[in-house]
Amino acid sequence: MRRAIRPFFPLGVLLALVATVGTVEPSFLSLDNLSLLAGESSVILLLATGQTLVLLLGGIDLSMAALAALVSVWIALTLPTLGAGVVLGALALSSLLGAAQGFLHARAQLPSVIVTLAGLGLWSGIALAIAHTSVPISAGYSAIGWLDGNSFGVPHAFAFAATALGVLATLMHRLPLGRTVYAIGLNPKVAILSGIRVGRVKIFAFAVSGLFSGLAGMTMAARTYSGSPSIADSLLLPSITAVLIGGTAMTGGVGGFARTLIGVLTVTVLRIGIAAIGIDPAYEPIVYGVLAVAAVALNTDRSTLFAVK
Amino acid sequence: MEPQHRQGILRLTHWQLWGPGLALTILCLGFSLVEPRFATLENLQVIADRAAIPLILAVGMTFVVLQGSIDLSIEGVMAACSLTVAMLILNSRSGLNLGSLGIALALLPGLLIGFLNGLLVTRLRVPSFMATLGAWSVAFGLAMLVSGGQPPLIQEQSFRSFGLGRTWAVSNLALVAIVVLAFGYVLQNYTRFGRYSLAIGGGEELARLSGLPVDRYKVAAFAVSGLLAGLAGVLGSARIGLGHVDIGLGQMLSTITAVVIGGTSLSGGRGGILQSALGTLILAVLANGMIFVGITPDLQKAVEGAIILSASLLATWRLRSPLRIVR
Amino acid sequence: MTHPVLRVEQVSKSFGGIRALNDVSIEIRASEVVGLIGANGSGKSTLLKVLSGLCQPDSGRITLRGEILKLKGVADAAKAGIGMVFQELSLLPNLSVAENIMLGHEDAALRAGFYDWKALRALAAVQLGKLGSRISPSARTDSLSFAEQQVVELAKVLAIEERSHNEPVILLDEPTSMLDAAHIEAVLEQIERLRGRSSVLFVTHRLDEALRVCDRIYVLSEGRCVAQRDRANFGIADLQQHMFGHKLGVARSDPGESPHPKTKSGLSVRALCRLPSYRDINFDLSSGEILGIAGVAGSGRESLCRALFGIEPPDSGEIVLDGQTLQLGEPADAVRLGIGYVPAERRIEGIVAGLSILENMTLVHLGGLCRGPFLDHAREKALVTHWIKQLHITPGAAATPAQHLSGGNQQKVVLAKWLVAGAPKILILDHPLRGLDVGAQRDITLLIRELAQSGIGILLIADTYEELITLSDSIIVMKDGVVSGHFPAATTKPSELQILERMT
Amino acid sequence: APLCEKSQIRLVNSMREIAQPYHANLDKGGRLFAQWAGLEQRYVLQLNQGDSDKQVSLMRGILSTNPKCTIFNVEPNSDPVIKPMVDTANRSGVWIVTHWAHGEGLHPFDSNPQWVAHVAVNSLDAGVAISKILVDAIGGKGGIVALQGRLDTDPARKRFAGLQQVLKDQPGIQLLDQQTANWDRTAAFPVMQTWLAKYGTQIKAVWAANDDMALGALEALRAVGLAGKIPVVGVDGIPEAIDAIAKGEMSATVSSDAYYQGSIGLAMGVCVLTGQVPLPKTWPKERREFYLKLQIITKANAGQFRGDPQASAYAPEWDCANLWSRSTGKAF
Ligand SMILES: Nc1ncnc2c1ncn2[C@@H]1O[C@H](COP(=O)(O)OP(=O)(O)OP(=O)(O)O)[C@@H](O)[C@H]1O
Ligand SMILES: Nc1ncnc2c1ncn2[C@@H]1O[C@H](COP(=O)(O)OP(=O)(O)OP(=O)(O)O)[C@@H](O)[C@H]1O
Ligand SMILES: O[C@@H]1[C@H](O)[C@H](O)CO[C@H]1O
Ligand SMILES: [Mg+2]
Ligand SMILES: [Mg+2]
Repeated sequence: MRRAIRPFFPLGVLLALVATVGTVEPSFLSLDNLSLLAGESSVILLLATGQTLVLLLGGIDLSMAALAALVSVWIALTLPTLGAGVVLGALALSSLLGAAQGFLHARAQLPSVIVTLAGLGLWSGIALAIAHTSVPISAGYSAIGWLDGNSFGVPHAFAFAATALGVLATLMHRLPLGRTVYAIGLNPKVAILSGIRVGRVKIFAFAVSGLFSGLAGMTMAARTYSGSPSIADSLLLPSITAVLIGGTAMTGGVGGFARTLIGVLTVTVLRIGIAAIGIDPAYEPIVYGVLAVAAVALNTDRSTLFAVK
Repeated sequence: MEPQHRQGILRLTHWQLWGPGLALTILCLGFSLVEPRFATLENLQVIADRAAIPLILAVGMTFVVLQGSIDLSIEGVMAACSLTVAMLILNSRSGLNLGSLGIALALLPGLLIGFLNGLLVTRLRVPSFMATLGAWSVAFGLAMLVSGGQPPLIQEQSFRSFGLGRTWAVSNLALVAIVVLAFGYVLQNYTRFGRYSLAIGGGEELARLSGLPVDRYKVAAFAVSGLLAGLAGVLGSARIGLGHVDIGLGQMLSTITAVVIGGTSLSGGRGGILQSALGTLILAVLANGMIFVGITPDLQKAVEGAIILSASLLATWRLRSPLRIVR
Repeated sequence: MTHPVLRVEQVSKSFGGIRALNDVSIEIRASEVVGLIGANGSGKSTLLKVLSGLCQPDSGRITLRGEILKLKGVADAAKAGIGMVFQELSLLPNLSVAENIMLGHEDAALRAGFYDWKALRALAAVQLGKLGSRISPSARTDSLSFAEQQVVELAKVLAIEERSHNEPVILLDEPTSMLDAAHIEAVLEQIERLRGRSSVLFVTHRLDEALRVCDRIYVLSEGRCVAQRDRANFGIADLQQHMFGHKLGVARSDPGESPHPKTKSGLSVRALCRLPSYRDINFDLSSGEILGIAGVAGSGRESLCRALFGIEPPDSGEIVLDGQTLQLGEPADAVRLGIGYVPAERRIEGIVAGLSILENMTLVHLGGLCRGPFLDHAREKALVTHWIKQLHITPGAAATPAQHLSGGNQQKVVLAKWLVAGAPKILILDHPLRGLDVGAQRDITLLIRELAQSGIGILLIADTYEELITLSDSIIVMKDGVVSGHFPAATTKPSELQILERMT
Repeated sequence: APLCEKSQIRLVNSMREIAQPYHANLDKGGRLFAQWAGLEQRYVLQLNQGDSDKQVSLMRGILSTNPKCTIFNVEPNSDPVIKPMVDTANRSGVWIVTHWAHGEGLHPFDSNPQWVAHVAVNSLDAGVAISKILVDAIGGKGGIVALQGRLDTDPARKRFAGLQQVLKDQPGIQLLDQQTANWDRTAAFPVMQTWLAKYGTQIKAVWAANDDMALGALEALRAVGLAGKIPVVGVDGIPEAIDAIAKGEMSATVSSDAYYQGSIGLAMGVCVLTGQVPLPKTWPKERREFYLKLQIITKANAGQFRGDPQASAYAPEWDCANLWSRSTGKAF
């Protein structure tokens, strides 16, 4: 019974939160505000989706935000001269860099934390070195501008991010790969002894998280009409928080993508909603911390995780 | 613990130290070759001084990580304790002047937050990553409230001169760090807390099967980490002379980096205090050395990333094998 | 007539829908060795877990020396003088042997709260001594061979003697299932020795052992205690009758003239060497043949098998399959080439506890279960259901989480993994019958034969000599890492004695 | 004719945080003005805690209620946030005044009707000003070291450019080394220590891109008994720096006057909304984007800058008649 309703906890928490904010500040529930909320969540959603895949494998990718920033800079620098093509180029690049991290993690058997910590330094370092400071997109903006639009009250960026998540989720469910990811996350040793090429799966996963970093960077560039070396720094922890609030475990093999969508929306409400109900902003960090922990406490399925780490 | 045993515990730690040790040596040699002034006694003192606070943080973090958990709250804790100490001893704001009692009291917030982290993880079973992240936000928020636009300036001169002073040519902070390190080493290798922490990291379920009071030791680890983060915050304030919300800026990531490049595994059960100490030194030497050899600031972040990679490659390359599990 | 030390009255325990224990009542008297037998999934481990405080019964009463026993955890049980050896290893791999043996009871080795490592090792050595083991107390536990670790498990529980002032109660859940003959002997001797000073509850699937050391035997079946016998009227057939509700035809113990085609196709190993485990290993395994490897723990046979599966690359030598020399970088390579491996350590190497029976069984062959690029969920289900029936796995729902299966049923799943969706060319079986009840052992034995007849070459590390001799067409014996004896299929089967001579 | 009932006007100050003096004073300035204008009930503070994305989100978050009478006074967490915030303003009808710097090719007068003005800080001048004072302090010769701010921010780059510009015609002065300490006091300390180990007595003066870092370096100097013996300069004019200047431990700092930055945008907005000044789109360019007069603080005038100011001190400058009293001319 408890098992049956478990998966809906995160959704419940989200709705409860929205309802609470809504009663204090009714205009918060207005359609355009909700659609705004969705729009604001799109970048975190992209980061969180890629992160979910890596966490399911039992790893972590701390470099995503930095890689997103690098991509935003790359796009801002090259879009005016080289044209729309560079966007695809940037996505290819970020997937490649992600895969490179995966390669080091899998083949050199370095912990994902180390590799991606180093990546964090490298990517933001390179972004800084090539851009110095934020770079406005002087021309060719239309190539990514469509992300900033809005149709039938649905922000394109959100529709785009949600679709990307949907596609990945479906593939993970239908392809054998999905199964192996969970197996690896739960018990890598057995996975290896079952003839799964764990190394390849890891490289693939990091390539995907790289791709999603790229998508996030592209979206940020579209939202801010510029690229900047530190543009995404502040989104790394919120994006991981979102995954955890969704109920995906850091220990690997437990969780999923739909949950992450809910987690992201929850985090977004926490980030913006708290301000909306007009409590003194000086208290915001405190409220945010308490609520975020409370949300995870409600959402983590204790029955599946014997050990909490 | 005696070396003579082929697979004795200390022996084991020894070869685990081999990798980061080598990395550190190469780094030092490299810098000295490019810039001889790097190898002066004066600079050694500076490096020790720079490593002091990170080392204290790393010792605390190590126990948590050995158990397979993580503590992201240290920056918040440092901020909270920094403001507390500045408000309790002679200062420009509160009118209080509790002297050394105030200093002792200033560690309590750290201990308390660590304790709460432990409870969140063991009682509510919130993943440590999330629990401590929340704690960071809360502690930091409280610190900012206290700071409220006019950070309290510390006027207690003895405290200031301790923070800035040296004893026998070693900075007082470095001396404190060394004491903490020794304390941590003994804890890890000669007490239940240390050994059980390793056990919990090696397999929490198994530890429970063997009837170990796992939760108690987990709470203890977070408490120790909180306490030491608090100490770090207090010492940092003694050094810069005020209660400062950004006293721990960037320490969380760099502490974790230090711990993992030392060879302590984030999934728990492998590594130790000495490894973390080496990791801390590697980062301190790196930051100091990059200035000495004149790497331009724009590139330092990238260089650091590259060095971290090569250091850990060097440290663990020989351990690779088909069934080796690395998360 | 001694009074009962431990009394279990109408204890029931359910997991979700499954009634693991149904109104079970047993008692253990002072200095008595009580056997507990039953089919896989009949509730033995559950009963022991209840008695060791690992899980709480839904109903019923447990009394220890007349006092009601409420166990909130393993620690309580330990305090009450109840010690247990679990069916799966419960050692901490990253600690020293000494620490594992004394875990939670280091007080005697503490000086003012600090470890006195010398004293700790001395205390541990005493326990190891009881089992005549020469394992170094300061060795890192995960550097030991699997069998060695099992010995440490036992030493750990024996330590309870020194601790509890009055007679301890010792619960042993299949302590012998993973040991070779020599170690089993040592364990049984310990049990005999313990009889004098403690009460023992002993779970085993080997009736001969039970009959030998037990004063009384309880039989569990589907969670109920269906029979109790004492020495006077032990009888294998009778016990099996109660275990399975019907008599078992004993597995045919004659050579079983499996008419395998002695083709040249198959596996040949040439001058294979990996120090310190083994060196200069040569043998051929033709398809359809069952090749048994005999050897004591530490003989190197397990490492050898792991080399053939790409886990521990050999230092030198050749592995040739169907005329093609193999480069095995990782197990995946071996699997692609048609080599399967059933490891000895189930919990760590065989099962993904968090996945369902279905997901575990199909893990190896996911590629073969696709329509187009996508998984064919329906086909998966069908295949798995077939094998669940074939191997009598209970509970039989394909979606059951593997962690809810009994030890034996998990073992069946591990075996099935390699058979679902097409069998391999070469199958390496490391103790395949380990932990299976007599019925299942018979089924699997037959299955292994069938597999061989269908042309699979099988490399077998067996639990017992009987098993080895019965099943194998040919046998090689390993000693200290070298092949010390070879009995080819052509010749008549060797006797246990002949093998023993070459092993030691 | 007024665009809004005065009582409907909402004043929003959007900034990073309020735990540190500079930002706290932005807020104080805003509140001083709100009080003075009788709108303290209508004053809203938005803190992004250093999260650029959040700064934009927070703005968009309150637009569901009367945007057209809302005025945003923005200390951008980083330049890139200005463009999206301005666009939001144009779309929603909110009025916005921005500070510090914005990305290139971006101007209020380029069909941005709601972007009232950009009050630019000439970080180059700031850098030049403190650099000159530093040069004089060491008589035009000797080695100096420079602490940069966050390298990806405009103030950091421009202030350092100011230093380089001054050093161009100071052959006697040698820039021994420059490092970043990310605006941060604790980060500045070990960097200064390292320099002392590397250059020892070669160091004759310390240049810092803000006061926080200057004070961090100062403590490192104190540790080796050099506090007050080596000139140190910074930017921002935070109270501690002013004290240090009074004590002679720092030589100078430059202030953009946080109180003024935190209030002037709100004042402009109110003047527009109450119809006391015409719509911004009718203003001459140099009133839409201008440089702020900087206050150079040295031992000579340090006294005037200590303690919190009264509203009365700023009232004349808030008057709709002389909103541009601190303009030093166009900033484009
Ligand atoms: N944690 C659990 N959750 C759900 N069902 C369980 C759990 N543990 C055991 N069971 C079920 O209880 C029944 C008894 O299991 P138990 O492990 O006691 O059998 P057993 O007699 O030890 O079998 P074996 O000889 O294979 O070890 C089995 O049907 C098993 O599936
Ligand atoms: N790392 C090691 N260092 C030193 N000796 C080792 C090491 N690993 C194994 N050995 C020794 O090599 C021999 C073979 O070890 P191995 O683990 O292969 O035995 P085994 O195959 O497990 O035996 P079995 O599985 O049949 O019980 C043993 O004597 C063992 O002690
Ligand atoms: O605090 C920082 C620095 O002090 C610098 O003045 C740039 O503006 C603020 O953001
Ligand atoms: Mg069992
Ligand atoms: Mg073995």
